[in-house]
Amino acid sequence: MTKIAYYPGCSLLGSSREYDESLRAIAGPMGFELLQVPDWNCCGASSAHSLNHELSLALPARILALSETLGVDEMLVPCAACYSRLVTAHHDLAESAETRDRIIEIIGMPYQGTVKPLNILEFLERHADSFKDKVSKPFEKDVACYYGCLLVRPPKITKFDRPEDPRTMDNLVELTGATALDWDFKVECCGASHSISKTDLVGKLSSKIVGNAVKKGAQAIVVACPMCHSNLDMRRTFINRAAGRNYTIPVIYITQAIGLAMGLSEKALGFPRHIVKVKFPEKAKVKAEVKPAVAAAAAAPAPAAQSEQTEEA
Amino acid sequence: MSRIGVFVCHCGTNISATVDCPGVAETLSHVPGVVHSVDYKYMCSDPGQTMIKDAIKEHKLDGVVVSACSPHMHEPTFRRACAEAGLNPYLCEMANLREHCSWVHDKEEATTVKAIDLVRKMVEKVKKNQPLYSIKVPVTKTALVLGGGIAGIQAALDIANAGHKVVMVERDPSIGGHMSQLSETFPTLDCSQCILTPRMVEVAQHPNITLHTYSELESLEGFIGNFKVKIRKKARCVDEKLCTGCGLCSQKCPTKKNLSEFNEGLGYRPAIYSPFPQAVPNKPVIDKTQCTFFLKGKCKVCEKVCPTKAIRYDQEDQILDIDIGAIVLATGFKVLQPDFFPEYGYGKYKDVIQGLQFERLASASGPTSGEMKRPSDGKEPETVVFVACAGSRDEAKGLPYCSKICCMYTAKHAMLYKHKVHHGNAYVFYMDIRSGGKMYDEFVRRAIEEDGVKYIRGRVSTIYEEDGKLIVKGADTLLGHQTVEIKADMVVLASAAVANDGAEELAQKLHVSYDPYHFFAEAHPKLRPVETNTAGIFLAGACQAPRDIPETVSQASGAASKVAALFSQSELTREPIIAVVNRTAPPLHSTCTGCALCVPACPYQAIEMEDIKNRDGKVVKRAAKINPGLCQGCGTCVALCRVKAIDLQGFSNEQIFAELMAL
Amino acid sequence: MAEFEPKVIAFVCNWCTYTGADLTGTSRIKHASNVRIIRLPCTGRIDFMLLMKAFAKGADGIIVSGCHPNDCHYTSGNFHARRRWIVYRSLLNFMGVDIRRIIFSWVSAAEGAKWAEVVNTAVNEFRALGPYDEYKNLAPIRANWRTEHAG
Amino acid sequence: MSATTHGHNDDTLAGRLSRATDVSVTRCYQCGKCTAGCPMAEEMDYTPSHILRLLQVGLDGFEDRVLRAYSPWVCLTCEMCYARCPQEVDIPKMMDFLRAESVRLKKVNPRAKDFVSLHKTFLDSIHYVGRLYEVGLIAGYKARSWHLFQDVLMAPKLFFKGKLKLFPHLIKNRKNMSQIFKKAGTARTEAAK
Ligand SMILES: Cc1cc2nc3c(=O)[nH]c(=O)nc-3n(C[C@H](O)[C@H](O)[C@H](O)COP(=O)(O)OP(=O)(O)OC[C@H]3O[C@@H](n4cnc5c(N)ncnc54)[C@H](O)[C@@H]3O)c2cc1C
Ligand SMILES: Cc1cc2nc3c(=O)[nH]c(=O)nc-3n(C[C@H](O)[C@H](O)[C@H](O)COP(=O)(O)OP(=O)(O)OC[C@H]3O[C@@H](n4cnc5c(N)ncnc54)[C@H](O)[C@@H]3O)c2cc1C
Ligand code: SF4
Ligand code: SF4
Ligand code: SF4
Ligand code: SF4
Ligand code: SF4
Ligand code: SF4
Ligand code: SF4
Ligand code: SF4
Repeated sequence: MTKIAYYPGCSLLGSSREYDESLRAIAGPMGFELLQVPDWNCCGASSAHSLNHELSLALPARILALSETLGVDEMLVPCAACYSRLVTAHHDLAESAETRDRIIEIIGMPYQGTVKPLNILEFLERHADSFKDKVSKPFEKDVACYYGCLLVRPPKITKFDRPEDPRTMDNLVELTGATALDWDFKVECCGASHSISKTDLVGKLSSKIVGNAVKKGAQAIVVACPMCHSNLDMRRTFINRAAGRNYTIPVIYITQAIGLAMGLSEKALGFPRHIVKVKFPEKAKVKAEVKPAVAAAAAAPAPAAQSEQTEEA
Repeated sequence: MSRIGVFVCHCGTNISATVDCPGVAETLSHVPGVVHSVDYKYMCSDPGQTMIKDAIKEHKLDGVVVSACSPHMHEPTFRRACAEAGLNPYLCEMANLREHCSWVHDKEEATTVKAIDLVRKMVEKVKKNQPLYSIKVPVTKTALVLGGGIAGIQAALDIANAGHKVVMVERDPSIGGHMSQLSETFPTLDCSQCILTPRMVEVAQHPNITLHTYSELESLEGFIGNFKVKIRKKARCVDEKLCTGCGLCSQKCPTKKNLSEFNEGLGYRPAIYSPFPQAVPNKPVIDKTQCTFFLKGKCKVCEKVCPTKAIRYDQEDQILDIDIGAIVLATGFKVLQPDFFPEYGYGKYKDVIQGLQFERLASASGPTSGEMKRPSDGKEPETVVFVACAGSRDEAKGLPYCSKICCMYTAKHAMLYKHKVHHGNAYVFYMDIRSGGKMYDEFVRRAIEEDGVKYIRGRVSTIYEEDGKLIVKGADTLLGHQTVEIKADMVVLASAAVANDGAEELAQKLHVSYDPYHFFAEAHPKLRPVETNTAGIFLAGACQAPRDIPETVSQASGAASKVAALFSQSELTREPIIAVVNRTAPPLHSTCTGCALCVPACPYQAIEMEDIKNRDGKVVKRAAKINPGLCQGCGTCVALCRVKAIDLQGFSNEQIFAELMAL
Repeated sequence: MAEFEPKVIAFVCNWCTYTGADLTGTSRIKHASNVRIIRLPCTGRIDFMLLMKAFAKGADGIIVSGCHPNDCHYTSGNFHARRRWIVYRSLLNFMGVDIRRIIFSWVSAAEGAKWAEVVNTAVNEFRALGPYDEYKNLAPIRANWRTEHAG
Repeated sequence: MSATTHGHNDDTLAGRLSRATDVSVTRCYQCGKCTAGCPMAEEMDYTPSHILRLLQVGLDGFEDRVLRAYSPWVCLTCEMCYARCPQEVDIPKMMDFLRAESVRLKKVNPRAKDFVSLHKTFLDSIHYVGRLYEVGLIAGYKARSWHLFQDVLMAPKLFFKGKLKLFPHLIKNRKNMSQIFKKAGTARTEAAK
């Protein structure tokens, strides 16, 4: 068993319990022991940085400091929003000694910066080998992988994948036997931080995302963040109201997709907790290719290492 | 013991008004080594010069100090006078009593004291001066032109017409460069091929020009006037002498589905091909990476059909050694493949294309014979969005500069589109319209006013496809910073002009500098724009920075005239103000310790390390050696060398110490 | 007692500052006459020894001036000079040389007035610093560099 | 991206922004790409590039327009603008600062009062519980804003799905929490009350 620190964050104990459940369900077979950060607190989410800059660093710093007592050097943070706060704090405290000293003073505990926060995709990508050969029931669906905003942005801090057209989750679902569709709203924002205060607005933003996925023939939307999930799943009424449609496409976590492929039960993966029933629609028929009049712009080469470009700059 | 002559000039009253000139002369006459010291009203006048010449002869002077105006004014005058009197001109120095003394100070004792100091220090310097001889280097009167775009073509023709030999080396199978791909050119909208083709043909037929296409520079040695280059002539697999360019081989070649580079991937070409019908030379090459014979060992159709038996599958690369006197670099630019713009969907959506692809679509010789058909389904696009600054002026993406040509070609594209599809809508997203140039802004205004192109000031954030339309999300910053969304049928990205592939390696081979974006660097941004830091290597066209055809052609002619000026003499004469590494008797050979720290410090790559061998040919020492052809005499190496093994002629340590000691 | 007049030596490059100083003259802009210009091809030519020699000969202050950063006639000589200056500075400082006595500036060929200003400012500052007697106590450096270091 | 030396160093809003966050408004060349990609642009009174423009010019009254703007409150911190900005202007960071400033200077847009309430309630939950207490959040938000919480209707469903806990997860070291809240940017949190 490999040990790794684990920061579930508030949502995974509450409104997104199935994410926590499915993650734990696959972590064991993958050979991981998740060490929950002792006495962890909320990362502050969007409220802390909205009103109080120091607080927005102090709250995540306390979590990072506590995780340092576990004797590991990586911490799995499944929630993309928490991840964003933690990785930002980790980054800012590493950049400036002045900030670090001030924050250590605020949190009143030692902080070294030795534990690196990992988002769920980074974690799964690194350890893909440990579930790849456990795929017993290939998840043969056409899916749209939805990354949302905070996993890839801002690229300078997350330094993860290509910010405009990320591929990590696509590669992961392909390992489960699914086909990752090429669609247009991979990194568009669903409005997560206004989930409570401006729900109708969220419905409008999210309806574009769901609509595009459906149009491209997806049988499911795969997500890697509880915020994305609650917006696309829990707020489906708002979405359907905004779109004037009745979308039934299920939204599942990447951990659930892997769990299914490993042959785990729907119950163990927390499917009953979803608001939109997890029932995969029929595969869309393959559209006949339109014959191009002139040789297509095939000259366009394979996508370049975009993340590198941005990092340099 | 030195025999120095001092000549103090009054410059009318310019000097004598504040400096006691006779006093200076008198004082100096007491300085040891000064055997003759006089003052005179106008030293530079004929009688003044004659005075100096006579004195040199009469007093057997071995050093002269003219105490007058700035050396920038009259140093050449007095050095020439000395030379005429038989004294080595570098034994003559000037003390600047006018600009640096009489004109900047009031009449008082201190001024005359200063004047005396200034003359004294020059006297001490001259005592240490050595006779120097101007450096003569022979010149091979053949120019190498690297790159056969419009820049190279213009430069080659100008040099050849001046009566000198030119060797042109072009990497591709044909010359012509980007200009041959263009449809019509701003600001006059004349057909690119029509004005270019005659020049290409002229290059091929010019008795003074040797053309090597499908060739590259392998290596370069030597210095101005005396370069030695190796050219790699890549195997075309076609005997150029036998081939008549009939084109049968290309027609019959069964491997036809290779994306055409010339058509920017919007059309196909066979494995044996000429890039375009007007290619020069119009002799095909076999693309070994595509030819069935090279890949699978069978086919040979082209060999069978060729009426002149010109096909040579076993042809090998040839290396040519050529002596060259000067080089014109004209390797052009490249259009950034905007694939690092995933938010614009290039490469994902077939109807998102870049500027050169649009040129091919608009060109009568292009894949659609000039009809406006979009790549995905061949339909005529009803709404086309042009995105300016796609990649340029984007610090986040590493290209903060303006590509300069795209504002103009975008206006041209929009205009050409409207000429072909009258009822269509053309939108241009732009940040600024940069149209400085003769008739340029008028051209843009024409696109807006006469052709109804709609300009929207704002940058596009993203492009995605929905229901067969490309949704272009942009902003209009003039309309209170609103977002705007346009449903387009085709999008043309004015993608950045970037340095050509291999520019960096080429620059290193040639020892020319390049800027952070890998464009070649000029010697001085304002006053030496066509020269590089390396003497004898000149720049033309878009390899220096993005530029359009008029600018490219003027720079090419400029470079050509520099070459012609260089070739107008059979020997180069250079000031001997250069650095030398000392050589001493064995076993030391030189005080140089061989640390090689000076090598990278020289801005002109004039220093190399040399093995010193004894009589048995055994290497006994490594020491620096300065190439007098390349050294420009800046003295950086002298200051840098810790053991003082290098000295600068004319400004040697000894000379400057002597000056200091006089103060 | 007459005011102390510092002895100032200026090392300037031939292309920018020397020409700039010519322009000072052509424009008849007056400045203090304490300065003696030594013409060099480029500030890149200036080395440590020259500065030490100048002090050894009793200079109370030194001006080093060349082309503006991107205008160097030799493209990068002045960069070398600047880089070296950073090293010298600490070295000189370490050896006890008063680095306030060396003034670095850029004067282009068009800046005749600036040259006058540079000279006047420098002379005033050096005058305020007083005669540079301390240097005479720095025996080790005054020893002949050539024989000591020319290996 | 550090602030330019000749830029806004004075006591203007732009100057304070640059000192506090290193975001220099002079870097923005007004291309509008941020606005074009902002999912909330249509909801905003001043779009991101418009705010930057107001700060750049900084004429009388412009700062007040920015401080009283609704935009910072609807910004989702989705980072789209920053990720795509060719000049790397960190707009989300600027929005954070503007929110805090408008609270400090008591210039919060009237339409944004709800957001302030929500953030306050949220932070209270962390302050006293250590974690997010969703039921408490709903109740508190309702109490503060006097708004009917739209999601209240959903609460029973969530409860039966096991997604809503009626009792908070209290962390142990709540004293440490209080300390953190006391120390971190004290003045500003006070002002927010
Ligand atoms: C879309 C577009 C539209 C344009 N429209 C106009 C217009 O309407 N009007 C206008 O004035 N300008 C226009 N331009 C600009 C114009 O194309 C350039 O000004 C011009 O092509 C520059 O010529 P060049 O010879 O310097 O470079 P290139 O045309 O790039 O030629 C360089 C040549 O050097 C060769 N080469 C490269 N590397 C090597 C090497 N290592 N060894 C040997 N050979 C090498 C290349 O194969 C090429 O043949 C346009 C440009 C673009 C991209
Ligand atoms: C305000 C301003 C600022 C500028 N700043 C810059 C800058 O920062 N950088 C830059 O690169 N450029 C700058 N420029 C542009 C620059 O001045 C010109 O590019 C440059 O001067 C052009 O040189 P020229 O020799 O072609 O013309 P001119 O400088 O105009 O010289 C023409 C000469 O010809 C003489 N002449 C005219 N008619 C006759 C005749 N019939 N017979 C004989 N002689 C004649 C004139 O007396 C004059 O001496 C600036 C221009 C202006 C107006
Ligand atoms: S030599 Fe110079 S100083 Fe003498 S008269 Fe001629 S111009 Fe004047
Ligand atoms: S068929 Fe032979 S002669 Fe004709 S173009 Fe081909 S190689 Fe040349
Ligand atoms: S041998 Fe190669 S080039 Fe010749 S016809 Fe066959 S495929 Fe074409
Ligand atoms: S020329 Fe125009 S389109 Fe091209 S980079 Fe410059 S401003 Fe942008
Ligand atoms: S000349 Fe001086 S710097 Fe150059 S290698 Fe010899 S010792 Fe080193
Ligand atoms: S004097 Fe200047 S150009 Fe000459 S070798 Fe030395 S560093 Fe190079
Ligand atoms: S994208 Fe950046 S540069 Fe462009 S307007 Fe927005 S902040 Fe300014
Ligand atoms: S971070 Fe805010 S301002 Fe930027 S794009 Fe997202 S919502 Fe708009």
